[in-house]
Amino acid sequence: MDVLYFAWVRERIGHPKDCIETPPGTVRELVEDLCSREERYAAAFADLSALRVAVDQQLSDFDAPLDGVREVAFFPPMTGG
Amino acid sequence: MDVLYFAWVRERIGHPKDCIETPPGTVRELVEDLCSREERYAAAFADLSALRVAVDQQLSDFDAPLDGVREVAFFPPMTGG
Amino acid sequence: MEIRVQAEPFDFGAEAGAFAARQAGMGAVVTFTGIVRDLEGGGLRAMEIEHYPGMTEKAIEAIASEAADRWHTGDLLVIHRYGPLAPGEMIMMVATAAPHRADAFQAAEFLMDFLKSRAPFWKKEVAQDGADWVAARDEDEDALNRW
Amino acid sequence: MEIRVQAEPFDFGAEAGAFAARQAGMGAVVTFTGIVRDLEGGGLRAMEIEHYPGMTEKAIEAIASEAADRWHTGDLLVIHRYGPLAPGEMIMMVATAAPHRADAFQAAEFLMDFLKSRAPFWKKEVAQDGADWVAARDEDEDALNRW
Repeated sequence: MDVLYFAWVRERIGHPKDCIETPPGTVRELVEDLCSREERYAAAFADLSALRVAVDQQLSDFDAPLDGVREVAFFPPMTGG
Repeated sequence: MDVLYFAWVRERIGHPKDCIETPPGTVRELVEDLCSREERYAAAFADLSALRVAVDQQLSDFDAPLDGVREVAFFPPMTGG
Repeated sequence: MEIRVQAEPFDFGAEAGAFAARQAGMGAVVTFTGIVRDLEGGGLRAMEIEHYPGMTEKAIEAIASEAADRWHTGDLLVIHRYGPLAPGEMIMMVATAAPHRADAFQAAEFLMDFLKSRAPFWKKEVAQDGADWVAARDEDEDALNRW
Repeated sequence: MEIRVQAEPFDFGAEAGAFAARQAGMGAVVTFTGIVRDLEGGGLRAMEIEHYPGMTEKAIEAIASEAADRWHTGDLLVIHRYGPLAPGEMIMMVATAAPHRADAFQAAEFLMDFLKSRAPFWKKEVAQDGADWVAARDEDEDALNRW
């Protein structure tokens, strides 16, 4: 499964993408796994209320299951237009 | 004083403009004077709620005084835009 | 603020592009253009627009000034044609600029609502089988109450 | 419905003019364009727009489809740029056509409100003394609640 980062999430983590061999059950568990890896992940995910998540390119939430999912993305609130 | 007519008011009266030498006190009295002239004025002014009036090129009402006024115009509700 | 009342056609794209290009410091530009629609089932020969020379410009200026007072806008542009127009021709346009989009949208909608019912224009539809003055719609009058 | 997500500049006037010219049977066309504003006091070197390739097009398509469902509209156009932009450059535009003006305005405002907060774009302001991600504004999130 691909995990993508955008905007300041990408900058704090230091790269745009990770590949996860065996995803956990939910987005929240994925975040916990990433945070336990390195301090910069913990810094990026410190305040989940400041983050948005997309699952297979659809806006989703942190309780979404990851079964069969190919791509998860984390980013700050969008500022288009 | 010039009295102008637009759209179907002009068409019913048959000309775009009258000149009044000695205007009466109010717009409503002007309408009464005109209606007493000829049937086509009475036809044009039959339903005042379907008409609008401008006094010196400002939207006004039928009770407006005509003292010092140079131009009165009668027309149906506007359909610009 | 620029107001033009004219019989001649105008080039909507060129006007909109030039307006947007000269809005230094503005983040948002909204335009509206009104187009002559054919009748249901076709057959419209012309839309004739009568106006009240002298009052028209003043009325539009008053409407545009009120829009500029009510919202935080930059420049405003109004072009309105009169005379006979063919189906598909552009009748009029407004353009508004503002630092933020809400002001640009609100000013444009306000301009349109008041141009529709408070600027001295009258539309007549000329078809094969006769001509009819377009009646003012209650909903256009109602639209003024929201401001 | 036409959606373009591109790095290249677009010609707002030409796009708006061509869009309006091809709206047979529509009486109203509304456009919005967003322009890069300089910082208060100047000094903006660039506005960098990051996006999420793949998701961006899908998200805009979903927003435009909902607009087309909700209002009685004709064609819809959305162009949104990404990459570095200079002050005064146009970031994006929408255009909506409808038989009546209320639908054209509502659809355009709906598109803008959702593009602002639900399409995966992120803006970064690069100035002489550093770069900052533009924070989402509460009022932009609140704007969604009116629909």
